[in-house]
Amino acid sequence: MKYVIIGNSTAAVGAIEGIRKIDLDGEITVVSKEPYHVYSRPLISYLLYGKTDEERMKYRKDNFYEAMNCKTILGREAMQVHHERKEVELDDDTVINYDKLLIATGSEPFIPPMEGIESVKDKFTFMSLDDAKNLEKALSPDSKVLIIGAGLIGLKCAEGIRKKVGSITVVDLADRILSSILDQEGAKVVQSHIEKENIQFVLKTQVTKFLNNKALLSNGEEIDFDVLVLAVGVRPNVDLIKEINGKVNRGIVVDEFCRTSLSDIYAAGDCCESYDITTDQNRVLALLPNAYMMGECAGINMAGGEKVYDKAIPMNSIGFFGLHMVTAGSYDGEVYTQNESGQYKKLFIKDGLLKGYIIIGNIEKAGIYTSLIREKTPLSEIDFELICSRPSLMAFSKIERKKKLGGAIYGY
Amino acid sequence: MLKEGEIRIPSGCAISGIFSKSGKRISGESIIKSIATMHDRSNGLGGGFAAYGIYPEYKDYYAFHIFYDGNISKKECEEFLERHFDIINLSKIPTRKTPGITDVPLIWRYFVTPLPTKLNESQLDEKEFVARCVMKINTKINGAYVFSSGKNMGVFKAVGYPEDVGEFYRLSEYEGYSWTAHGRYPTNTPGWWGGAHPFALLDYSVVHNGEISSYDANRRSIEMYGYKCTLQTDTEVITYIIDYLNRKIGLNLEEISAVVAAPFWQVIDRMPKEEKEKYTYLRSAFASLLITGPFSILVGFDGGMMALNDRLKLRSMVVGEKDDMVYMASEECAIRVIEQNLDKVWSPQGGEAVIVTLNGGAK
Amino acid sequence: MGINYLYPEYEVVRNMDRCINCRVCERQCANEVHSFDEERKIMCSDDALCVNCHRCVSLCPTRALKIVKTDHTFKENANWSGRAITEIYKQAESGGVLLSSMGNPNNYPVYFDKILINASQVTNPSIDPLREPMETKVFLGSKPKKIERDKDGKLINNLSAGVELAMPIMFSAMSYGSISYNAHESLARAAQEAGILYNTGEGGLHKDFYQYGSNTIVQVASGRFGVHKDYLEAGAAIEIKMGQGAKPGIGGHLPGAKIVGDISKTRMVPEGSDAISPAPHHDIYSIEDLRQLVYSLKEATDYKKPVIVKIAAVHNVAAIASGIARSGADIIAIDGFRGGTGAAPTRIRDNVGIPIELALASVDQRLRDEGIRDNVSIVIGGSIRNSGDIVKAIALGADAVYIGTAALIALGCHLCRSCHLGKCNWGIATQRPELVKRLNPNVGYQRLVNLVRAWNHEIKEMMGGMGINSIESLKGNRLMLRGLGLNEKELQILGIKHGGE
Amino acid sequence: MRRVYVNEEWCLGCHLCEYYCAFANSNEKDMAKALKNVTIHPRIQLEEGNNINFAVSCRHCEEPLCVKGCITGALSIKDGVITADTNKCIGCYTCILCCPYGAISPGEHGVIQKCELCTNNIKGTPHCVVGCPNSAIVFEER
Repeated sequence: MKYVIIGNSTAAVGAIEGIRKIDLDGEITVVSKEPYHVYSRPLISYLLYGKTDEERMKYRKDNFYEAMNCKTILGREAMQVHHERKEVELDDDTVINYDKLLIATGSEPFIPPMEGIESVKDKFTFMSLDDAKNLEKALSPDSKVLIIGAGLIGLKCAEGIRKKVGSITVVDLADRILSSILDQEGAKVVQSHIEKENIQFVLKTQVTKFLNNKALLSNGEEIDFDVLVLAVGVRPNVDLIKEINGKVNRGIVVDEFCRTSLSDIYAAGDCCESYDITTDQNRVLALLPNAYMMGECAGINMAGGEKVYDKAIPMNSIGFFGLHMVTAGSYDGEVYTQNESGQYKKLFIKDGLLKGYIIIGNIEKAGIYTSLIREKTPLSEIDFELICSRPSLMAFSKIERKKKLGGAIYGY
Repeated sequence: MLKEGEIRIPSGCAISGIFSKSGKRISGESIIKSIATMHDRSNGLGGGFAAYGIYPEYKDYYAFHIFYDGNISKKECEEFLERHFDIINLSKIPTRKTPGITDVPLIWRYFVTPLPTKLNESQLDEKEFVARCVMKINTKINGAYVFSSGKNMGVFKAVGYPEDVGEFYRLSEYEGYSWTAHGRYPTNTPGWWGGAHPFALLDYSVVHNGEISSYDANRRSIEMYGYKCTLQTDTEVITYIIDYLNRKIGLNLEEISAVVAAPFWQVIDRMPKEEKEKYTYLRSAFASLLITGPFSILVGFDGGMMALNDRLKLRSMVVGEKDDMVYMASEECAIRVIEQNLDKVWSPQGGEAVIVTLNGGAK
Repeated sequence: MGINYLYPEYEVVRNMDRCINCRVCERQCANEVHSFDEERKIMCSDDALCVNCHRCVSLCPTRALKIVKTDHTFKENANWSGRAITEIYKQAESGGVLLSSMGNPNNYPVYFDKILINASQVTNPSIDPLREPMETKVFLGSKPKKIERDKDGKLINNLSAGVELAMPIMFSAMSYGSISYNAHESLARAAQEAGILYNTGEGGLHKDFYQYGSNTIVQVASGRFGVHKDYLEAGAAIEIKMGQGAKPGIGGHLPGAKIVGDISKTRMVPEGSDAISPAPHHDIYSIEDLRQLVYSLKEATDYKKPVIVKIAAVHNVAAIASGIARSGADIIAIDGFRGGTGAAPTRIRDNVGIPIELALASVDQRLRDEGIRDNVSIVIGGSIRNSGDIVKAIALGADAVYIGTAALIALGCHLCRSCHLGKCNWGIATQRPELVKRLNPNVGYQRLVNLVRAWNHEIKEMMGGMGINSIESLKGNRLMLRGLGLNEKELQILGIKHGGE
Repeated sequence: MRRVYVNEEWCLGCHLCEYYCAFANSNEKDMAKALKNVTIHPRIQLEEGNNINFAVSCRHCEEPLCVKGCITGALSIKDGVITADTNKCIGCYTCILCCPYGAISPGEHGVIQKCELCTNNIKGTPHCVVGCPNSAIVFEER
């Protein structure tokens, strides 16, 4: 059996490990346009911050490919899939054939059309190791940095470079920071915390025009900057599938076995859509845990095993300057709020189920909430009052506790 | 120093037995020769013999062999005998002056039968009546000691080496179909004739080599059934146990051996169902008569002989056969010295009773 | 509140260098001795509340705690001991009867400690229990007086119903109520595992424990709590409790507060009402009445269960035993004055009854003298502390022993003698769920099994030393014993010689 | 594989497991020295209330969501034991977000900590089990 995996990040690793659970001998070939040993993308901000280094950023050990008996073709981009011939054509015109193919191409930064953007000299996106390296080179202690986008990427970038630059201004069109994961109130808590680090936010505002080192804003202000970081959003890399008429919406469409609409072609990770069980909708969930589990699911199924991945939910754990927050699910339904000093918590309850939550501050045992969402545990079966006040196994029935603690081995 | 009966004295010993299954009567010479071979197993402080079939002319009478310290006790005892028995014959037991035998008491023999009136009055069966009379003499009449009380059998014992005792009692002049002999090695005693072996009650005689650990448990149990252990010896208590189980309870010798040298529970548990039930019953019902600690005994009885070892076989015991003759002894040499060419010789296992009887059963 | 005349008997000593404020002492003390001073960030103790049960000492992970007897003293003398004075203060304060738990603590002679065991040398070999079978299995019950044979001459089993024990040890009566569910479960499971019996005591048998019936003695006491047909049939033997060594002549009283939930159900007593065991059985005012009860119980159980009659060791115990041995009972249990209790009036506990050693010796001899020793087995209890005591008891004439206090100690009891307070920190003598929980029967039963197995090993060693390889040859084998420092009368009653004789 | 299991039926809520855990992971030889004047951060934690107590530590799942979700690769399975490489961990707490038992907690140096069955300290065998006074915590194969 010949497996070809396009992409070399989390979903690819998940797939390799998934394949090897079933098939120890089949030939695995990994193709990636990045020349690096697999590394963790989210760590690039920590790299700049100095909390990690390139060595420790490696997502798997140096001997990973060897141990997994994997062939790698790094620094080469897959240009086209010849579905009918079961071939992949690379940018050097070499052709490799496959029995099973995985598309794990991830996503790439989305840069909206902006007037005068070409006049900006030092402009960067913040997605890959190369992005981080390039950005770092452009920074100096006096740098005035402008970040477009107050989402996860923009703010992690801000945290990562804060100590290396003079000033940081973050501009976002939305009315709050981290609008994809936080509600209004929560965002305020986090924003004021970040502002203590001397980072300026300009919200509900967009850049109307760039003039070299000056940005003109929709509120009429002007901002001078030395370095521009564009962190508006990401877009799944779907072209390989789209070109051969595989089914694609915003991301590649896959079923619960991570199969695309094309035979023997699987897809996993940020390039795909997943079925979000909290909203009952297909959506792109560009999250690392999600990428791994999809990859692993795809790998197992490619190797002839049977694995279903049907518990995708949006979830994030992130911290800025020492303030941690965890969020999961969708923010729809009745709200239970706990807002004490140093602790902000909201639970979203609908149809007798926990649908989502936001916790800022003390995030201990939050996984118990996550599992309530993932397992769709009816809240009527547990001590609702207790679970609202704090995540604990105590809230479950004695029998359920016994199952959980008496030897149950968790799967997904 | 306390004498036998006032204190318990452990002792080591030699034993030997000869039995003719055809009932052929043989003289005492062979048994003396046999026991003499094991001279080193005794220390001169006791020897004795039991012989069966030696009084054919008086076979229907109880033959009482009695030691007296002196004439006063003799008189008292004879008065007692006359009150309870019809004395058919009485005489001194013939002896020969022997250098090894000293401090000779008066030794008398009586052939008796219970007075019918006394027997009726007592409402006891005859043997029980006789046994009780013997106990009474031995416990109540100072200086008198009945050391043999069976029919057509006799015990001959003294302080000295057994071969000297045989010579002293002129045993070559007696003829019997069954002989047992004993040489004693007590660890301390001034030596008392009554303490020598065999120990006998009615037809039962026991010679024993060993020192049982269960002594006091057995003694206190058997004394509950009307026995009085006056000598504090193993032999005495074993004799009473055998008498009790056989004569009073009605167990046969094989069943008795299952009581006194009972198989271990782990052995019983592996037996076939019926056997297991029997052995379990016997062990449970007569638990306090289990004898533990080393012993090898020869039990003489009317028409037969039984050899039995403790269940761990902590004392030696060999059995040999030649034609109709059966030999049992502490050591094989004691058999070989009187019969070179044995048909068969073996060492019975611990707790395995070897029982021989006259052809055609006991008389 | 007037003057407090009493100074705490014990002091809690805390090594502040080792205390890490983990507060386990505070959490584990039901007497609330320990507390945490939030202000000073240190643990404190109130000595006056301490009963010296060692729960905190045992659990303290850094061994920062110990309990010492106070050296504070009264101006006492040989007559007016500190205890005598204290008791007067207590009674002057309360006007009540003093209550205590566990056995007689006073300095009366312990005869077991004045008796020594024999061993073989030279003339008789000792037996190595590691190499040779060494039998400690015991059958309890009456022995037949004669044998019977069928028409083929085969022996008929005419033994009356009895019980078989893998070793001569049983757990003595401790009721569910006086001790906890978990303590009972531990005893029941240990009895099953070790092949011996435990005893329900007078509190009935919890439905959960019917499964251990073949290792259970069901007790019928004067209160008749929890007695019904299924109960009688559930056990391997039935015990009529006439008396208890710790409180001869006294009944029992389990306060209504303890008659809750399962205890109420098991005892068949309404929740909250006191369970009072009368001093006598009100249907037994004489020996012939006892005989009637023995046979009533046998009739009720189709003569399939041996009946035990348990009495306290009192002055005329031998005569009483003789009567019982002729009453149809199969086993006599005699409880000496050191036997334990969950609660007894202090004066009774400390002044009534006789030592079990003397009672046993006189009963065994009396029954032998009367030729009725085989009618019954004798089981004794009342402070059997180790296997040496057992060997001595059997050599004096017992068939088996009951252990109660020793079993509780194995379960963790530290003999703080505060059972009557119901706050046992070891989960034994309490019904408070959070305390009961502290005795994990999985651990408890194993500890009991360990104890009796260890003792059984030791019994075998001692038997082997004597050259005895079966326990029945030890029973009543008083020549294996010698007394030390006993007077003629004591030796005579015990039926043993003095050392050196 | 042998795992640590807690039986709430026997858990007394005495918290000793937490102290024994903290002691074991201090790698000190004397508990008083290790824990005197220290606020402990045990990897096993008691849940208590209403007379119900039980301690929770890592279940060492066969399909561990924490390992699958770990963004750095710091969490991995070594011979069945889920192990955290604290050198790699950057303290994002995604594992805490994922763990359905609440068995992973923020540690002392901005990274996570979790029970590794004492395979990584000088005790070598789960010390909470050793310290449990009522055998409510056991280390066994199920």
